[in-house]
Amino acid sequence: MKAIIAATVLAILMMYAGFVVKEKKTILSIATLLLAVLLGVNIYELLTMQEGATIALFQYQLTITRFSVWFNMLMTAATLLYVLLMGNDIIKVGKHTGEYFALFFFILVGTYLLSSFNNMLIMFLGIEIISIPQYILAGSDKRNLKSSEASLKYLLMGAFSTGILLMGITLIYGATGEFNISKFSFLQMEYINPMVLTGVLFLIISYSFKISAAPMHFWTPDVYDGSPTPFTAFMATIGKTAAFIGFIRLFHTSFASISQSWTIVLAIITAATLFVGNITAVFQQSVKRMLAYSSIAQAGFMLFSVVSVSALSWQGLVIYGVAYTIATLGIFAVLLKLKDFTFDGFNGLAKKNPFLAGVTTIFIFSLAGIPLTAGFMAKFYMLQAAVRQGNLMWLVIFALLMAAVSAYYYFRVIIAMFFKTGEPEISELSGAQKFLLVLTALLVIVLGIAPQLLLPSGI
Amino acid sequence: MIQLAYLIPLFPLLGFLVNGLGWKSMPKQAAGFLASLMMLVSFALSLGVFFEVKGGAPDTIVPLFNFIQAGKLLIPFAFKIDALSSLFLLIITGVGFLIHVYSTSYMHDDEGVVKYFAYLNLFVFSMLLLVMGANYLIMFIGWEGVGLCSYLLIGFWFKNRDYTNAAKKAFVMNRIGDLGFLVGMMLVLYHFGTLSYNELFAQVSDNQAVMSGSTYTWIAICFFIGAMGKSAQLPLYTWLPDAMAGPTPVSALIHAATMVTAGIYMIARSSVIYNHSEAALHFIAIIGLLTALLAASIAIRQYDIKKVLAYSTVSQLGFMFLAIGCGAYTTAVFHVMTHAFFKALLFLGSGSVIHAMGGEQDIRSMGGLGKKMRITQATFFIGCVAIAGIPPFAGFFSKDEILAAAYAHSPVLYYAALAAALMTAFYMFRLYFLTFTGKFRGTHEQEHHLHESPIAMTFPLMVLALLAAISGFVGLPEVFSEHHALNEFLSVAVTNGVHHHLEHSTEYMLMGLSVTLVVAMILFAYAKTKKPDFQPNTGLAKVLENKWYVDELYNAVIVNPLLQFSSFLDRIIERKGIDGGVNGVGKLVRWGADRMRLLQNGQVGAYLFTMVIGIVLIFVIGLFCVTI
Amino acid sequence: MILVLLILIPLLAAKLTFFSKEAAKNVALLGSLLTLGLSVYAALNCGTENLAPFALNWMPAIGAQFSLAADGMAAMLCLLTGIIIPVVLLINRNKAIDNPGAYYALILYSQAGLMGVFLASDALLFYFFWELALIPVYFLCSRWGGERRIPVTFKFFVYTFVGSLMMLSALIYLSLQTNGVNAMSLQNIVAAGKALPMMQQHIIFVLLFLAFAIKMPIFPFHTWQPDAYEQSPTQVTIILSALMVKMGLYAVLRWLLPVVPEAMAYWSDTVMTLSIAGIVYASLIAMMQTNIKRLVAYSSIAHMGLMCAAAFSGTELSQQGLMVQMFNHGINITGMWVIVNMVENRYGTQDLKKMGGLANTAPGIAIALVIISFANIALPLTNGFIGEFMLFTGIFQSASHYHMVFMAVAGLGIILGAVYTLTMVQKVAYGENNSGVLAVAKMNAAEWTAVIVLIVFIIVLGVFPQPLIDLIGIR
Amino acid sequence: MDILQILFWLLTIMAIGCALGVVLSRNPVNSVIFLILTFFAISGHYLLLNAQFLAIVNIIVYAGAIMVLFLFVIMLMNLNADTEPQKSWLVQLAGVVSGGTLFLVIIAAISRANLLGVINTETSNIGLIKVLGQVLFKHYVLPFELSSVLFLSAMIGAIVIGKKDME
Amino acid sequence: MPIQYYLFLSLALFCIGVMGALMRRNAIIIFMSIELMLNAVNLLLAAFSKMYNDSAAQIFVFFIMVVAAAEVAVGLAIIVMVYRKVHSVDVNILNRLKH
Repeated sequence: MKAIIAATVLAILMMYAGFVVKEKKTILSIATLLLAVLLGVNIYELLTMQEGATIALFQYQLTITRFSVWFNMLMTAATLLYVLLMGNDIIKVGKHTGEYFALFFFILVGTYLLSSFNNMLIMFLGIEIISIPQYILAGSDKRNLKSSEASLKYLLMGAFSTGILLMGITLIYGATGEFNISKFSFLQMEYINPMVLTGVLFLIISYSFKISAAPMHFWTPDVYDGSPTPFTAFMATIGKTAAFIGFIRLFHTSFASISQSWTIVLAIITAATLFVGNITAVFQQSVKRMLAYSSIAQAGFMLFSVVSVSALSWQGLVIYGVAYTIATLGIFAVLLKLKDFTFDGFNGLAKKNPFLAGVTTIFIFSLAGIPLTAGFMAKFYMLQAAVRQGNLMWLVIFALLMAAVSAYYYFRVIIAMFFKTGEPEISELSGAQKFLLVLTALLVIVLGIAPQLLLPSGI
Repeated sequence: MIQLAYLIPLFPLLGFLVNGLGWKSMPKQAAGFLASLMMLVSFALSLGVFFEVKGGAPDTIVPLFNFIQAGKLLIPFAFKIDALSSLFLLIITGVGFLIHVYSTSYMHDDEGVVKYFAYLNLFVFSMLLLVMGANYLIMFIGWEGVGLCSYLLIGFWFKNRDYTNAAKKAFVMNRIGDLGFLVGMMLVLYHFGTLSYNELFAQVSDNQAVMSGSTYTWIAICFFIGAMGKSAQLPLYTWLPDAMAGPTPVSALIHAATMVTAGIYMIARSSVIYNHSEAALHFIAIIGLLTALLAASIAIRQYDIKKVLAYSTVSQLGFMFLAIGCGAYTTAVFHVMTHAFFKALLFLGSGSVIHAMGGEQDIRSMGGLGKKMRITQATFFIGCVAIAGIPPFAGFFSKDEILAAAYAHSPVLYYAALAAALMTAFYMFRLYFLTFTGKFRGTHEQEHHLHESPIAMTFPLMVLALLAAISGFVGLPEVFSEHHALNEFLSVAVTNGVHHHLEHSTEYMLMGLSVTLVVAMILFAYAKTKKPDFQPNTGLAKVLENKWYVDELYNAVIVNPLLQFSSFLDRIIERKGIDGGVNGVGKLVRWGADRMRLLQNGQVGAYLFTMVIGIVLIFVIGLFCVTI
Repeated sequence: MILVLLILIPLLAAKLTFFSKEAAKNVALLGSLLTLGLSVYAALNCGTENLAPFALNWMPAIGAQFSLAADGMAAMLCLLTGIIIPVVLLINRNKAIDNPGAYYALILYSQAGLMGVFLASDALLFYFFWELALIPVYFLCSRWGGERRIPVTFKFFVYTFVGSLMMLSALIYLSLQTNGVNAMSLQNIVAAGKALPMMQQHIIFVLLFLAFAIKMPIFPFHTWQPDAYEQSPTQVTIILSALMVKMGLYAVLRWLLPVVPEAMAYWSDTVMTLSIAGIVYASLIAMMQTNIKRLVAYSSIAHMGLMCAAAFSGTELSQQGLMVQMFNHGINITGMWVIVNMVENRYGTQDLKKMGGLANTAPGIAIALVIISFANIALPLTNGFIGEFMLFTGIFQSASHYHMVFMAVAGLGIILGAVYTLTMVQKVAYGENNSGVLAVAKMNAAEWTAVIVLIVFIIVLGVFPQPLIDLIGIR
Repeated sequence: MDILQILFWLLTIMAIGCALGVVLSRNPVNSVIFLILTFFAISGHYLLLNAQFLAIVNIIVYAGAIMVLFLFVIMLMNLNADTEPQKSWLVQLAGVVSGGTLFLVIIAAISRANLLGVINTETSNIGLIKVLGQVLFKHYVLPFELSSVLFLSAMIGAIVIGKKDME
Repeated sequence: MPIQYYLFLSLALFCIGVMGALMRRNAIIIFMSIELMLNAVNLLLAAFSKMYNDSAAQIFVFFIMVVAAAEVAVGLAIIVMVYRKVHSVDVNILNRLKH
């Protein structure tokens, strides 16, 4: 709760800072500082919480557990990393730098809500608090028509999915008379009310939209492609992970007891997502757009955490979310250094700048799930969760085949960097940026060797 | 002495190592000298061993070390010295020594002489392993080793593509046989759990009842397939005539005297097994007889001096297998011995001729060489007489014994074998007359060049001629003497099959018949070659000249279809099928990616539309397909 | 501790190599010699306290340990790796290589991966090393390979990646069947696998087998292999064919046969049929090749077919023979590639039609070629024979109904092997000098060393195979 | 059929009819007008459901504020039927069909439900402003505050998006 | 009045909204159709509120209205921004981002 309040307050502070301070660099420093403060608040909240404690607030509208605080902390840290890595690019996007940073804080508020909501109303608000700033971020590069187009597409489809989400919530309410997600008592019913089932399906669909799962994924490539690149990085990572925590929280808290009625649907969605994301990514010429499709594909993997209803899936989600976030942020940070976002833009990078090529390789390895990177352990946890679920071996094998396909397009970057010749245009890297990239790469490797760092005991 | 038997192969090995490792720096003369010296030492040791065995020394196993020991499989590296192996030792080292000596002169000018002697020594080493091994695996080592040396020596003049082709053919055909041998060994191991002769033969004699007859037949046939390859029997004989590509002493040593008789040795060694399988013996007899006839018929119409001898070798090997097929193993061994002498003699003689002719091998260009090469002519004549079977030369006794055994078995076999023997007499004397008598038909240059060979070459000829003349007496048939010396000597090691005793009168009659006919044949040959005209052959003669078109047949039936099949596999199945399939998956993915990409057409309306369809589908699946 | 060092030293050497620009090849050679020393020590001390298993807690949450152990088989393969890598580094010392630091470092990285694969006794660790061995090789092929290297090695990578992912899923499944403590350890995986019902065993078998079959490779999963061998730099081809393919066999023996014995028995006929069909198939195709590297590649497929068949024949003898043959094949195929490398460097082509007369111009190479070729076609008194004899005997004695057929058809491989190998020898070494090649350089000292070492192994192990057989017998 | 039912059906017909009008009318301004009418019909339903306050808010906020905003924008852009591009009739038909299918599928699914009952016609006081106020500020104060956060972000968004960037 | 009636009515409105979103090219009309969907939900919530005699659902409706208002504010701003650039609100001509 402290974090939510702090984030709100800091968002407002940031907003005013944007009004008062005109120097963009200063705004960036302020944002970094405030994010650090927010991270501090998160850590403080984590430290002050007792192990195993569950804090219920506002008539059980929020239930804060150590897990949710830990998750919030990770997301805040990821945002801090993001701002550190890409701050200089964020401030180049448009005029309203202060506002953009304020929007990040708002999104973090939404994230905090989604990690600890206990009431569908809070969930709804959380999703909207995450979504609306993202619509804006997508359209923030006003010189660029693509950005506006992305924004409009995102908005229209997002609003559409909001309608679906609300219909789902309403139907669930109609069947149970409750908005409190821990009070649905499906187990007592002799049969599952079709209205509940319909509601659950509506919820699956709308969450599929938020996490860009097939067949609701259509917005993703266009929006990610059109948005200013630094914001794409943010939306594809933290924004998406936040939606996932809401998804898993709702479904595992409320619908676990009727899981057999929806897992199959979700499994099919997962398979479709993996298929669409991976296959379509193969033919892309732009790395940025490829990453958009790959984010669909990765969402497919992350969906395993929702499909497999077990304690492992939460852990898996945390590991996957963090691993995916770090690696993707890294890739985007590198991408921003290049002038040309196509695969050809990477040609000969290893010769020209071995350092960038080296870190990119690590990030790509992580995304492709090569061992000794965080991405591998993330996939490992997901697969383990799915295998443990029992009936999803087919999905596991399908996912692995698709992972092999993913190697195809990820390795195109590596092929371009190492085995092709070209003269990529690269903007200068400052020492700090180098340091941060190394840090990110190190994180990827450390988490690949010791993923348990992400799951300390008592979480 | 016998315990030191391992020294016998050691010396040739030593020679090989010294010559082989020093192939760059070794002087030519030294190489030949060293190699011959090693052979001489080996020969001396072999003599010692032989006389010890002859003096009644029991069968001895000379163990060296455990070759393979894995689980239940135990194969020691050990030598077995008994009558059979000691006899072969003698032949190998003796003839081997002579041929080494001969080679020092014959190969004198060749640049690769060091290499040559290294190979030759290696060959003798392998051959000694083959006959001395105390189990089938050691025999197999030697068996393949001699194949290797044969390969190396046939392809000795490696610049000539035909020669290397011949070498390859020899090795591959041998390998086909080796596979049979290998399968035979597997069968023995599978059924008896051992490869050691002593244990195996003891088991065979003890529990006959346990194994079915067909087991023995299979083992016997498999081993015989091995022998077919090595001893050039139908259908695997075609490599031997081609093997004449090697230097002539090699042909003498490997492709006449020793290696090709390895098959005989193996079967004689395994006589215990063969005695359990009538069927296998019949099979061997038929194959042997057919080979003898076929090869003899081809030899009639060959013009290459070495080819005639090669087909003659094949034919004589056929005789030996005929003997084995009749259960007369010792007779076969007897013929091996005599054949080693006279055929080595003949080859070396032909080498002498070729040497004199400056490399020419076609008898159509020869004639009247006897005037210039007295020793060669005389020794060659002895060889011819011996092989044709004129008493009291060696060939007569051994061949007669074979004919007698065949007659005892079945008169049909006898008559067929007799026909082959007559052909032998004909082609050998045809060769002799064409080469040594009449007028010289070659170029002037060649005529000018003609000369008798140096002593290093004629000496072995003389020794071998002597042996060819007298060695038959070790196997005097029972009609002439109280006992058959060789049979008795070998009886410890080799168990002859059921022996049909012939009446003495019958034996005399048979001998008389064959000698008469042979003499007639020689006269016929003389008449035919008195005024040689070398018109192109027609009809049957042409078929014979072209070796019954067997090579062509093999090419058409086996080689070419196999190549075409391989090519089909390579081009269609591998590239289009399997690899195409694998690549096809990749292509499919890319194609799918290209199509799927088009779904993303940038139209919000279309996106919404697809989403709604997706939603409907999800509802249909979720609500109606999932039974709760 | 020795076990850890076996992995650590190549890793450290790789690091050093990477940063030593010009001296890279020497640093790498030194590092690999050090590893060789260690692996010899390990082989000599196998079964004693000096080679005690090593275990470290790693990821308790998923039951993974950093645990290494070496029995005779593992020690033997480590020894092989230890021998082959210096040989690899010895050849091509005169050839200028672009970015040598990275090149040699990657070779050593893959060595570390290989050592890890052979020593790991934890499933996850095993998987890690499995990939660690693969990726440097991928880079080596793609960066320093032939003209078509990029698509070809990419196919290789994706193909094997698919396989290893299948393996991963099977290992996860198995680890979940244990009680959770050290769920990934070899013993627990084996115990879990054995306890599985038949249906699950089948699934696990298929998943694991796919991974290993692709790696070996056996027919019909082999098509990445000729291309990859052809396009890789020959030094890398050696690592691929002498060592990497052994990973597949090793994995079959260690991670497949003990784990799902019943499914294994059920599938053995099928797999043996495939492998043995593969022998004949690959041999026939090898006969048709005009590219020397492709020819050797197909011959390798044929050999792997025999070994795979033996692995599945279920007799103790064939397993022993398999291990012996793993070592011997490693030596022989390395020899083959070393010669191919020399020939290719000297002729400047891989096309057999353009070769000839090597025996005139460089008799030393020709002699080595002949010796190694005959070892390759299992001539007695060379090491190749020992292994193949034991394999054949093992296959023949297997409990399968078709054991005789298997043995006989596999035997065809002996004949066909002779055909294509001798054809190659003939085309390379014999005949008149090829007009294009007038001066063929003799072997230099480093090449001599490599060739002599290999030939010594070929002959010594052909005559005295017992030490090797004893080594692999150590449990 | 009492008065309430008659009202229900009247309002229902009006709501659906006007909704169709929104979708089908060519002129955007007409669409807006139809939508406002739909909102009125829905407000009527709210009254029937004893949600008086909701009905008022719906009129004020939706029909009054939001729709006027729409109208402003449409007027601002000077859109009329002539410039309004239409989708081809095939696409429109597909839209109708898929929308209809969705409706049918959901109805088919839900009609299997053994719904809990009927809406009693007794008036209740849950829709009274006092009750709602109490619930809102007692139980739902957190969402209330959060909605202000939401508005804040929307406000920032409107500024960021709406302001002209002068470069 | 059975609850089904309201259910059907609101689903009908919802689906008409969906149809509108599918059928029209004008971004504003699509947006309005989506508002219609939200209103359908509101109506259903009000009906359920009455059924359960629970004012929470009505509170929920308020929040939906709030969110809708916020969305409309942002959405119209975006539409205006797009209009300024291309002088059209036709979603079909916005397809620079594809494939």
